[in-house]
Amino acid sequence: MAFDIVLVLLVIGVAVWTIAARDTFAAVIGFVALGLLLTLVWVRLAAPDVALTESALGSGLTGGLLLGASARLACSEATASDEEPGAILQLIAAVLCALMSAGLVALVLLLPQPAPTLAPQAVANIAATGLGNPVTAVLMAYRAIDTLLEVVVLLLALVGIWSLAPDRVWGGLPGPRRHADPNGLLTFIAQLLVPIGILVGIYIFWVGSVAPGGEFQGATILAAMWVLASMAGLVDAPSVSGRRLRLMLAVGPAVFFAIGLTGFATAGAFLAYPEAHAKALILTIEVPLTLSIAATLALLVAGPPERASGR
Amino acid sequence: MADFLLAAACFVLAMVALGLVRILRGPGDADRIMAAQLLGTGGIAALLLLSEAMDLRAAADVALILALLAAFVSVAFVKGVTRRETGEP
Amino acid sequence: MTETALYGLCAAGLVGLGLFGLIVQPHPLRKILAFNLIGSGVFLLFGVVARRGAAAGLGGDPVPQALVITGLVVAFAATALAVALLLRLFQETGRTTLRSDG
Amino acid sequence: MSLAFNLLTVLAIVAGALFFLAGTVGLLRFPDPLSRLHALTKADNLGLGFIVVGLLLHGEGLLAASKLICVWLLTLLAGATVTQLIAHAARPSGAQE
Amino acid sequence: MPSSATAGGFLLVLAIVLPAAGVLFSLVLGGRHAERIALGLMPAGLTVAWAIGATVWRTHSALKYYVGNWDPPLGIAFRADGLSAAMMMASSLLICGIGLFARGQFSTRPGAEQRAPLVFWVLLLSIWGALNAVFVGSDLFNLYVALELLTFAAVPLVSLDGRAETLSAALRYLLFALFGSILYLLGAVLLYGAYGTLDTVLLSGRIRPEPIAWAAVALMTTGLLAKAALYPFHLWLPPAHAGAPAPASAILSGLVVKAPFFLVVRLWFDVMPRLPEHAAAQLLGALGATAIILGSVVALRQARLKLLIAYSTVAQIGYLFLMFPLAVNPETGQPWTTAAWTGGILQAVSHAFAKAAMFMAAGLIAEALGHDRIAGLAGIGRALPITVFAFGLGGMSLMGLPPSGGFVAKAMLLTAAVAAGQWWWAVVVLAGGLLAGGYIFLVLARALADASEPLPLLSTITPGRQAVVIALALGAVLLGFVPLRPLELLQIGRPDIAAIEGLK
Repeated sequence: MAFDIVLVLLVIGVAVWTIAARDTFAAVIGFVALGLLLTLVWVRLAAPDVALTESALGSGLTGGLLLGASARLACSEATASDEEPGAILQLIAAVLCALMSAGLVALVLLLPQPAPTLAPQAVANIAATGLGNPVTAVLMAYRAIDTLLEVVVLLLALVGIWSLAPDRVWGGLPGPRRHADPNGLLTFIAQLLVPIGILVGIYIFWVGSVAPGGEFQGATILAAMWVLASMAGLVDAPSVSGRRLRLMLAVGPAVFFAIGLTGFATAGAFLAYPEAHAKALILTIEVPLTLSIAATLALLVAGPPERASGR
Repeated sequence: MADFLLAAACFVLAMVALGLVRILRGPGDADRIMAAQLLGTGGIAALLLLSEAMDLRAAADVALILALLAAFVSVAFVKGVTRRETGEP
Repeated sequence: MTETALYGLCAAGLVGLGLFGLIVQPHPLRKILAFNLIGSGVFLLFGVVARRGAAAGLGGDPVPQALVITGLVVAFAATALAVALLLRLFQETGRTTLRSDG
Repeated sequence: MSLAFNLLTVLAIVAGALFFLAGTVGLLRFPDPLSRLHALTKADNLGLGFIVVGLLLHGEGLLAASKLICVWLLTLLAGATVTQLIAHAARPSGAQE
Repeated sequence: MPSSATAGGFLLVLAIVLPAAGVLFSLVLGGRHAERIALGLMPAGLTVAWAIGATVWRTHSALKYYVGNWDPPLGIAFRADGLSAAMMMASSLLICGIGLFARGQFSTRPGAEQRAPLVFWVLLLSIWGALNAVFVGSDLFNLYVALELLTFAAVPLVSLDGRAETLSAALRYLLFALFGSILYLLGAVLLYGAYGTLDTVLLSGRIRPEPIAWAAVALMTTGLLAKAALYPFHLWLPPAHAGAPAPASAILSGLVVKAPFFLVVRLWFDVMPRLPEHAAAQLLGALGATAIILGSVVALRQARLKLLIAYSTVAQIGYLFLMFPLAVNPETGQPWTTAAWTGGILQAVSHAFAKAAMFMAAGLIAEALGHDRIAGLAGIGRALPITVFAFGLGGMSLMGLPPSGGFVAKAMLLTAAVAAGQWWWAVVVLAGGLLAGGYIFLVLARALADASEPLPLLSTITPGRQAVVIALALGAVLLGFVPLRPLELLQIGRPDIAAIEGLK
C-alpha cells in the first residue's frame, strides 16, 4: 500500500508538471516520465499486457514523436504564450476541472461491489480459441472486429498524415534526410540496439499467445527500432508510393479480412474460427498483422513526405 | 520476503522521486533528461522488484522493453536538443 | 481506502488535470499533451474497473484490459495525426496558433 | 542454504538501494551538469546491478535469470552510450549557466 | 449457433467489409485504380444498404449478427433496426451522388499517382464504411472505434488542398473530435464498470436510474455533441466545412455530423429509455434552439457563400436536438412523442440531401467564378441556371417550405411542440425558418440579379455534375412526398417502451 501511495503521488506530481511547465520541451519530458510511471501502475493493477503496451507505445514511441515535434516547434513558443487566457478564466477552468475530478472520484466509490466481470466467461471459452492468454483471446477472437477496425484506423491515420504532403513531393520520402556518421556514437548505439530490439520485439509478439505480449506490443518495438535506425541514418525512409511498402501496410488487415470471410464457410460466421484450427488461423493472421502494424506505426512517427524521392 | 522487496521498490521509487526535483529545477534540458533517465533506471529496478514481490513473471518482460525504449527515447531527446541548439528546422 | 480506489483517485486526477490543460494551454502541442493525459486517466479508470473484476484465477477482467490496448493504439494514431497537422501548419505559416482571423 | 541466499539477496538489494540514494543526492547537490552526470552513471550501473544480483540469487529458472541479466546489460549499454551523448549535448547548455 | 443471428445478418458485415476492402485495394494498387475501385464498389454498397432496408421492412424486425459467433456480452453484435436501415439507405444514395460529382474534381489522370485523388477516394470509402459501422454498431466500444475511424477519415478531407487556413481548421476539428471521443469513452468505461457489459441491448435491460448511469450518459452525450458541433461546441465547424473541397464539404455537412447525432438518439431512446430526464432533455432542446437562432443570424452576415452554408449547418443541427424535449417523455403513449422522434430523424435525412446539394452547387459556382463572394454572384443564375435552381430547392427544404422533406420534418416538430404544450419550441422552429428564408433569399437575389457586364466564367461546368446536384436537391424535395407509411420503417426494432415499463 505504501508503494501504491508513493506511486500515485508521483504520477500526480509528474502530471501537474506536464500541464504546468513553462517550456513545452520540459512538459514533453514530463509526459515521457509519466508513461514510465503508468507502466508501473499497470503492473500493480495486474495488467502486464497493458503495461507492455504502455511502456512501448504510451511512453516510448509517443515520447519519441513528441520530443521530435517539440524540438521542431521550439521557436513557436513566444507567439502562443500571448494567447494564454486571463487569471479569472484560468481559475474558473481550474474549479470546473476540480469538480470533474471530484465527481469521478465519487463515481469510482459508487461502483458496485462485487464488481461485474467477464473474466469467468473469457476463461470458460478460451479453449475454443486455442490460446493461453485471455487478453489475446479477447483481441483476436471474442472482439476480433474491434482489432480489425483498429488496424484500419491506423492505416487511415497514416493516409491522413500523408495527405498533408505538398503535391510536388507526393511519392517522396518522409522526414528530413539523415546521414550516418560511420564513427559516430549514435551509429554505434543504433547498430547495437536495433538487432537486440528486433529480437525482443519478435519474442514479445511470439509469447503473446500464451503469456502477456502480442502483436501490438511486438510491432511497437519493431517500429521503435526502425525509427531508431532512421534517426541514426542507417536506413532511409521508403517512398510513400512504393508498391512494396503499400503491400506491407495492407497485408495484415487483408489477411485478417480474408480469414474472417472464410469463417462464413468454415465456422458459420464472419471472424469465427473452426475450433480445430483456431490457433493456427490466429497465428496466420498475427504474423502479417504484426508486420503491417509495425510499418504503419513507424511511418506514423516519420510523418508526411517532405522531399522528392532520389530516383 | 515479498514485503521486503516491495519496501525496497518503494524506497527506490522515493529516491527517484527526489531526483525528479531536478526536472523541475532544470536548468538545462540535459539535466531534465538525466533526471528522466534516473527515473527510467529506478523504474526498471522497481519493476524487477515488483515482478518478484508480486510473482508476476511478465513484469520482467516489461522491464526489458523499458530498458530498450529508454535508450530509444534518450536518442530522440539528444537529437531534439541538438536540433534546438543549432536551430536546424 | 482500497488499492483500486486509490488508483481510481489517480485516474480522476489525471482526467481533471488534462481537461484543465486542454482548456487553458494555448499552444496546440500542449493541447495534444493534455489530450493524452485525459486519455491516460480514462484508460487507468478502465484498468481499475478491470482490476475490480478479478475472477476465475485472473488478476483482472481481460476484456477491459484488451480494450485499453486498443485504446492506447488509437490514441497514438490520433497524436501522430495531430502532430503532423501541427508541424505542417507551422511549416506553412511559421505560427502555431489556432485562433482564426475572422 | 536458502536462508543464506535470502540474506545475500537482502544485502545486495539494500546495497542497490543505497546507490540509488547516492545517485539522487548527487543529481541534486552537485553544482555542474558533468559531475551530476557522473553521479547518475553510478546509480545507473551499480544500483540496478546490485538489485539484479540480489534477484538472481533469489529467483529461479534460467530464462528468468538471463532476462534479468539482459535488462541490466541493456541499461548499462544504453545508459553509458547515451550518457556520452548527453555529455556532448550538455556542454553548450552548461556553458550558459 | 448460427441461429443466434437473423437471416440476412451477413449483410451488416458486408456493409462494413466492402468499403474497408476497397480502402486496402486502393492503397495497394494506388494511382488510377482508387477512383475505379470506389466507383465500382458503389453499386454493391448501394445494393447492400437497400437489401438491409428491404429485409428489415419485410421481416418487420431488426437484423442481428453476432461477429465470430460470440454472443454479447463477451462478443460484439451488429444490429440494424429501421432507423439504422433508413440512415444506411440515405447515406448510400448520398455517397454515390457525391462520388459521381467528385469525378469532375478528383478524377485521376494517367501518369504518376497524384495525392489529392488517391486520398479523396480512399477517405470517401472509409467514411462510408465508418458510417455503416456506426449505424449497425451495438457495442459501445466498437462504436468508439467506428467514431475514431470516421474522425480520421473526415479530418484530412478538410485540409485536402493544403492551404494554411484549412490546416488550422483541420487541427481544430481534430482536437474537438478527440475531446469528444475521450469523453464518450469515459462514459462507456463507467457503464462497463457499473453494469459489466458494453452491449447496448443488454445495457438497456440492466441500466437503472442512478447517479453513475446519469453521469455516464451525460459524459457520452457531451462528447457526442462536441463531434456533432451543437452549440456551444460549434466553433470548429464553419471553417472546417467551408474550407474543404466541395464534395468533401457535402460529405462532412451532410453525413459525418449525423453520425454522433445518431448515437445520441441511440443512447437516449434505446439504451436508457428508463432514465427519462426532463431537465436534461429540455437543456438539449435549449442548446438546439440557441444553435438555430445563432447559426442563422451569423449565416445572414456572411460574405462568402460556403461559410454561409456552413453556418446554416450549425443552425440545422440545432433542429435535430429539438426532438429530445418533445420525444423524451416519461409518460408513455403520448401521441406526439412519435411525431417528434420521426420529425427529428426526417430532418437529419432531408438536411443531408439538401445540404450536400447546396455545398456542391456552391462548389460549382466557385469553380465557374473563381471565388464564392456573395456580393459577386450577380449573373450566375443565367450562367448556371440548373445549379442555382438546385441551390434554391435545397434552401426550400432548409426553410421548411412545402413540398420538401424539411417541411414535413419541421411540421412534425411543430405539431409535436404544440400538442405537448411546449409552444416555445414551435416559436423557435418558425423563427429559424424565417431566418433561413432570409439567408437563402440573400443568395438567390444576388444570383438571379442581372450582371452589369458579361460574367467571365473560368471553366465550363459539365451538365453531368449539375445533374447530380439537382438529383440530390430533388431527393430532399421528394422526401416531402413520401407518404407516412414508409416512415413506419423508422419504428421497426425500437425497444417497446411499454414492455420495458412493464418490467419496472
